[in-house]
Amino acid sequence: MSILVDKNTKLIVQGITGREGEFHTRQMLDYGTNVVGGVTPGKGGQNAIDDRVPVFDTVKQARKATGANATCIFVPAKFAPDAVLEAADAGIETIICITEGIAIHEEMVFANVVKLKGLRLIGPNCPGILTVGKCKIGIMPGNIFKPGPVGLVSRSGTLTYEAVDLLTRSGLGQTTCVGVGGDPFPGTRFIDVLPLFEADPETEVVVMCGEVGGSDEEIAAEFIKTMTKPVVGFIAGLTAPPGKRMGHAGAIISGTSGSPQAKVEALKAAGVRVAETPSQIPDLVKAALRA
Amino acid sequence: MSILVDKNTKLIVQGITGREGEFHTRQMLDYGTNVVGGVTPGKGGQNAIDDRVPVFDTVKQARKATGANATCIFVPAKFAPDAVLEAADAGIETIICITEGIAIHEEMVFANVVKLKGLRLIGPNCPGILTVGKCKIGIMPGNIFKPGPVGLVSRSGTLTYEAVDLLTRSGLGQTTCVGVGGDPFPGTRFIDVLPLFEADPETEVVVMCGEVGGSDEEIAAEFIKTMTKPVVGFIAGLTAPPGKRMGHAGAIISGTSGSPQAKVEALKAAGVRVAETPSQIPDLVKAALRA
Amino acid sequence: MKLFEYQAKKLLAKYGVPIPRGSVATTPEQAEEIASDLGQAVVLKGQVHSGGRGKAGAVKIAKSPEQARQIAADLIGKTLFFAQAGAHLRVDTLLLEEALPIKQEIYVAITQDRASQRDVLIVSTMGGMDIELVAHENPEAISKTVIDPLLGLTDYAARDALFDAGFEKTLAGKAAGLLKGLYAAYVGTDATLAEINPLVITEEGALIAGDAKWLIDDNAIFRQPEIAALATGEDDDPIEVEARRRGIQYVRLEGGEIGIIGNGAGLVMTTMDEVKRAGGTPADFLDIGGGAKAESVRSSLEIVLSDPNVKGVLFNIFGGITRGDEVAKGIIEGLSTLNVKVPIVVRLSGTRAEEGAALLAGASIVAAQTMQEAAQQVVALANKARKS
Amino acid sequence: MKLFEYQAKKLLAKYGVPIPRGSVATTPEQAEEIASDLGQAVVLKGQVHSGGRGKAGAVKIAKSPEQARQIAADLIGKTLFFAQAGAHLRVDTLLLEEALPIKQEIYVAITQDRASQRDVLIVSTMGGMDIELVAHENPEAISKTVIDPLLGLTDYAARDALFDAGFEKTLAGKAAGLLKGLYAAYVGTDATLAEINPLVITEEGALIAGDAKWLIDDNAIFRQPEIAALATGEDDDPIEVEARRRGIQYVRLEGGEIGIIGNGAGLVMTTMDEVKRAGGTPADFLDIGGGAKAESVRSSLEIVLSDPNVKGVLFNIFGGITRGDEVAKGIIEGLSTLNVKVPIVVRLSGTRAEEGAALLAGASIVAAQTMQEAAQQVVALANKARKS
Repeated sequence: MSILVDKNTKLIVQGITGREGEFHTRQMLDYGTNVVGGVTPGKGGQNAIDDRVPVFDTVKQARKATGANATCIFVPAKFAPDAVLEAADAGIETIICITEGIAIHEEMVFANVVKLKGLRLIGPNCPGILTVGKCKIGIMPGNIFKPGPVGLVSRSGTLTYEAVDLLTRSGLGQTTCVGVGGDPFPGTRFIDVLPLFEADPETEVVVMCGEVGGSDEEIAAEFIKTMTKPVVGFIAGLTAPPGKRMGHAGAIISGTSGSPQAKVEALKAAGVRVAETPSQIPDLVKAALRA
Repeated sequence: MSILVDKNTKLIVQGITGREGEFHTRQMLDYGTNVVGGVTPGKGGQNAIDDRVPVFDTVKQARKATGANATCIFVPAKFAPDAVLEAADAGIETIICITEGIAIHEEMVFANVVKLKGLRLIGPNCPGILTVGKCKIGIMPGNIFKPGPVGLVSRSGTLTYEAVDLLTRSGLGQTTCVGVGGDPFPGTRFIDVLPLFEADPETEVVVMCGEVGGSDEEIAAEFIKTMTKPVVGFIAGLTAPPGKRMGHAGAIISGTSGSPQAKVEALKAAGVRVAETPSQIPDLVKAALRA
Repeated sequence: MKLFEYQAKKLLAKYGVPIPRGSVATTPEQAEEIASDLGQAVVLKGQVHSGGRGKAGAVKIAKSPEQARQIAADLIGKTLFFAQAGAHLRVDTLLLEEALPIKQEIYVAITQDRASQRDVLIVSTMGGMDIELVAHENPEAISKTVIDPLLGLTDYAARDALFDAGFEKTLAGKAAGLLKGLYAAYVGTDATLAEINPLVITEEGALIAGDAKWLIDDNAIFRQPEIAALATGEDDDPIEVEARRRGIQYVRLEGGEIGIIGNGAGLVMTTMDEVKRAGGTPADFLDIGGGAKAESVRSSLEIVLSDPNVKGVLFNIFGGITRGDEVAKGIIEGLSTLNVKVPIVVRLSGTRAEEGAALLAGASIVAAQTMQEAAQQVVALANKARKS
Repeated sequence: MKLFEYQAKKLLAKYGVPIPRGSVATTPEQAEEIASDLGQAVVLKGQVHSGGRGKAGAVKIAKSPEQARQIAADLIGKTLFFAQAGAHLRVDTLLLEEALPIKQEIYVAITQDRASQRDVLIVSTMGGMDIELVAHENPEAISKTVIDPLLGLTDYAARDALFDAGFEKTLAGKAAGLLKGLYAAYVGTDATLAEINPLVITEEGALIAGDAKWLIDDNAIFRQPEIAALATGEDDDPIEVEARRRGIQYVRLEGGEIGIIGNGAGLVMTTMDEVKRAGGTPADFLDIGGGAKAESVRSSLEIVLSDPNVKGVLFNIFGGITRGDEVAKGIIEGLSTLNVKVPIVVRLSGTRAEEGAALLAGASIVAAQTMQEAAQQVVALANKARKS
């Protein structure tokens, strides 16, 4: 078991013939991901990645030919909103958008459309998702993971790699790692992922890495109160000043909203073991597993 | 029993203080319709129709105060699309739009929004709906109806009154009469109403009055093949020339689409008793009831 | 409301869709000047509201300015028969354009699809032909893509249509941009049909609108002042123009003899059908609408009688909001102010029908009891009048 | 990107929202001339990126053109402390406007609501005050209406907001029109906040934007050339301006001493937090992004070192796509080309971290093993350097 993606996931890559798309598709194939096709308008009929992946002109054609149920989008920010809408219109169940820097008004439109259609969007501006040993979608470095009982969900990419690396070095493996992304309107939020980990028989403990901005951590805390599985948390940006965007479009304290202190308090009130620094995470996970 | 509206329908009237709205609200109250409120922006707090109906500024306020579950819209064509969207946003379950002459691009937008929200729109450009002796919403003349076993659905107003009058004079009463309206994109179509009559224990036979334009009659014919109850049909416009709009925006033969002959044939193939002239309708209904 | 080709093309150009170089002429001298300015072979196209203009002889090619003048002198003012419109139409205006080096002809259009209640983008690589014919003989050559009205025409939907139609891949990006311009024009003008046929792919790989057909939603004219100003009245039926001016819903029917006036579109159509069943031919469709007053009834009668083919008039009113006595008053007023030489039969039912019948009886007009009876009476009276 | 009040008001006017008569001045002479043209009492407002300008002394009233000149002479070039921004800002430009006959002050704004993932229209009749304060003390005085992104701001949604806020009924229709203009401006400029506070209702019942605050989505600047051209650089941190020019994600932090460079926003923030835990104060946030090359690492180091407060620099890289050897090369290049006088501590992990560490060792830079260790080292070295 695992959540969201596994060996049965049939992936297409939108923007497969671009530099990023090509590089990461190769990495995904090497990890064992079932990449069934790619989409680049005008290049339909060709093959990509050393003839390993057929390319289609449109997502609809790709879905029809391959039965794809997931897509990974590496299209530049200017064209990514159209790519997400195309995937949604073709009925692709899981849409993972890696692209960073999408205009927020466009993001709001496609996030709402995907929701209306009952599909799932992960990202944008996210590292993707990885189910250990089975399926890697996006740009996470596969070599730092190993199988085990920890589920991870995070708004940050490299911070998560840091946490995963620390866990693996401490002998703690993982089930699935979900990078929800750093934008203000992520398609999938903590509150959407936690119930999946709660229901997944292989996941025994959840690590949740939040950061300043918004109130997704506070909303998640309400759900955590109802969970049977322990949660270890970390919040980045305790020293972030108000009103300044910290790299991620979503990492900004606006007035009284989005402060890291409020998040830490909400998590603690929900019984979450909150790490003060990433290096504490493995010990807190071990403590949670013992409890 | 009856379909769509009855004694439990709590109606508000949008545009209640306008000339049309006021006139017809009075007629609806006289028929016994439970008119619980009206909406005219800026006139909230007043009362209309000789102090019988409270007026609100917005549909949301009206719904909150009265628990309304239906609305009848008498707002001029320029503002009617906003009125329909307002009702939909307030979650009014049954939206009856009488207004004629709405721009088709706007109509398409609100028809799709109402559908997305899972609500029901009747009209626009329709006479409304009347459940005999219980509830009249819209502009149908209540005095020509009498209770009985015939359910009616029609794209035309006066033609339906003609049919109802002929039925009543022949001793054949009615359950509910639905005027779906003459626009190209009616919110509710034959195919939406027929299953309701099929399921209604009081309705024993259905009269369906179609006309040239579109293919709603052909679509309905496919469903009629599966019905247990007999259907009597009539198609107006056998002499209508192609390419000319016959009053109703929806009554136009475009190329090979929407011809009356195709409709008559489709109905006959579905076992519908098709009247050649309205005066044949009562006899065909009687024959259907005997069979 | 229909636009002429040259009007539709001006709109397209405004929305960034390339059109051929050219201009309109209403005199042979103008035609010569335009041809001379274009400095190459030109196409002269009669501006009428019909397709199939080539077959009708309304499209010609001129190799020189002199030839353009000769062709224009021959075409302007000429009445030709257009099989597609089924009517004789007079050519008043010509559009002169550069002749394009055609590599391929494409069909593109946006219109409303009633079944899905959405706009639909239609693309076919079999352009330049009657699309109904293509739909009948090569349905697989036509790609239809539904447009979400809440999103508008997205880039991907435009690409879906083009790739499905088998459009030249290297030009698909450029064509998608053109389709977005077409859609913006369609929505921006409240159109019900926006068709480019053919969309020409030139030898150089340019995309240019060769011809355009454009219909505007009459219900939206109120918010399209620029479009409303384009209504020339040219080529339209003069009685329909006058009825529109009076706000009356009137459609003239070719070759009919019995004028029809009623309330409600369905009832008026049914009355037309009854006249036909009774052996007559309806001359028009006229709906006085709901709650009509005497004056508009009189005005409607005047409109119907202005058609010289009309040999009898049938009123069929089922009163709901409309009152029988108001209608009767309007008819009586009409009879006293208009020079009525044809028989009039009136059938009143519903609200205040009896009061109306009494008024008519006082004016020596007999009110028929049923629609059928009324239709039979008016046809019989018209036949009798014609024979006498 | 933040706009100044006068820039935001020009936008509003373009979208049909009424603004006061007025103009901007950068010299006392201009101020006198504008006041003279306005021919009445005028308000002079310093154009800075902060609220609470009245309390800071950046808003004055002049009864005469002479007085306007005197006030302008006093304000222009002056640096004032703005509590709301928590910063000293220099006034370079003044906006001079007619003083309005205020009957009531309203708050209206459109911004993005993260919880509902939609735009939200905020209206309060308690205008002219700090809205956060109103929200805290009189939450019921604030009406919030969610906007469907697929429909935009409809008339009814504007009315919902106004009637819920208890807005004057007779002016609600006019105000709804103004709100639609505000929304069109908000969407049309890719804004993340469009605020009018106060929206003034004058004695005569006119609605005029008294002040405006406007934030633009940085991710959308590429498609807003007119907005991009408004960026004056005035009032912005010069190092941030230079970083933006180089395409580097850099935020300067007031009063910090340890320069921070890392890859990935979350990791950089965490590194800042670690420095604080180690007893230091972070001087900046700098994210080199994914897959950075040596040159951009060097350029980033240059940016961080251009802050004279920086007493030490900490690199924290967890390599996924980013390669440790590339980062090491960039650092070594920086050390050899820049005149580096402060200690640098580097922590490399992940892809090619060992190769990077070898390069650094060759250049006599010690690579720390963990983030914590690195933070402690850089703080200790910076303290030592300061004391020596």
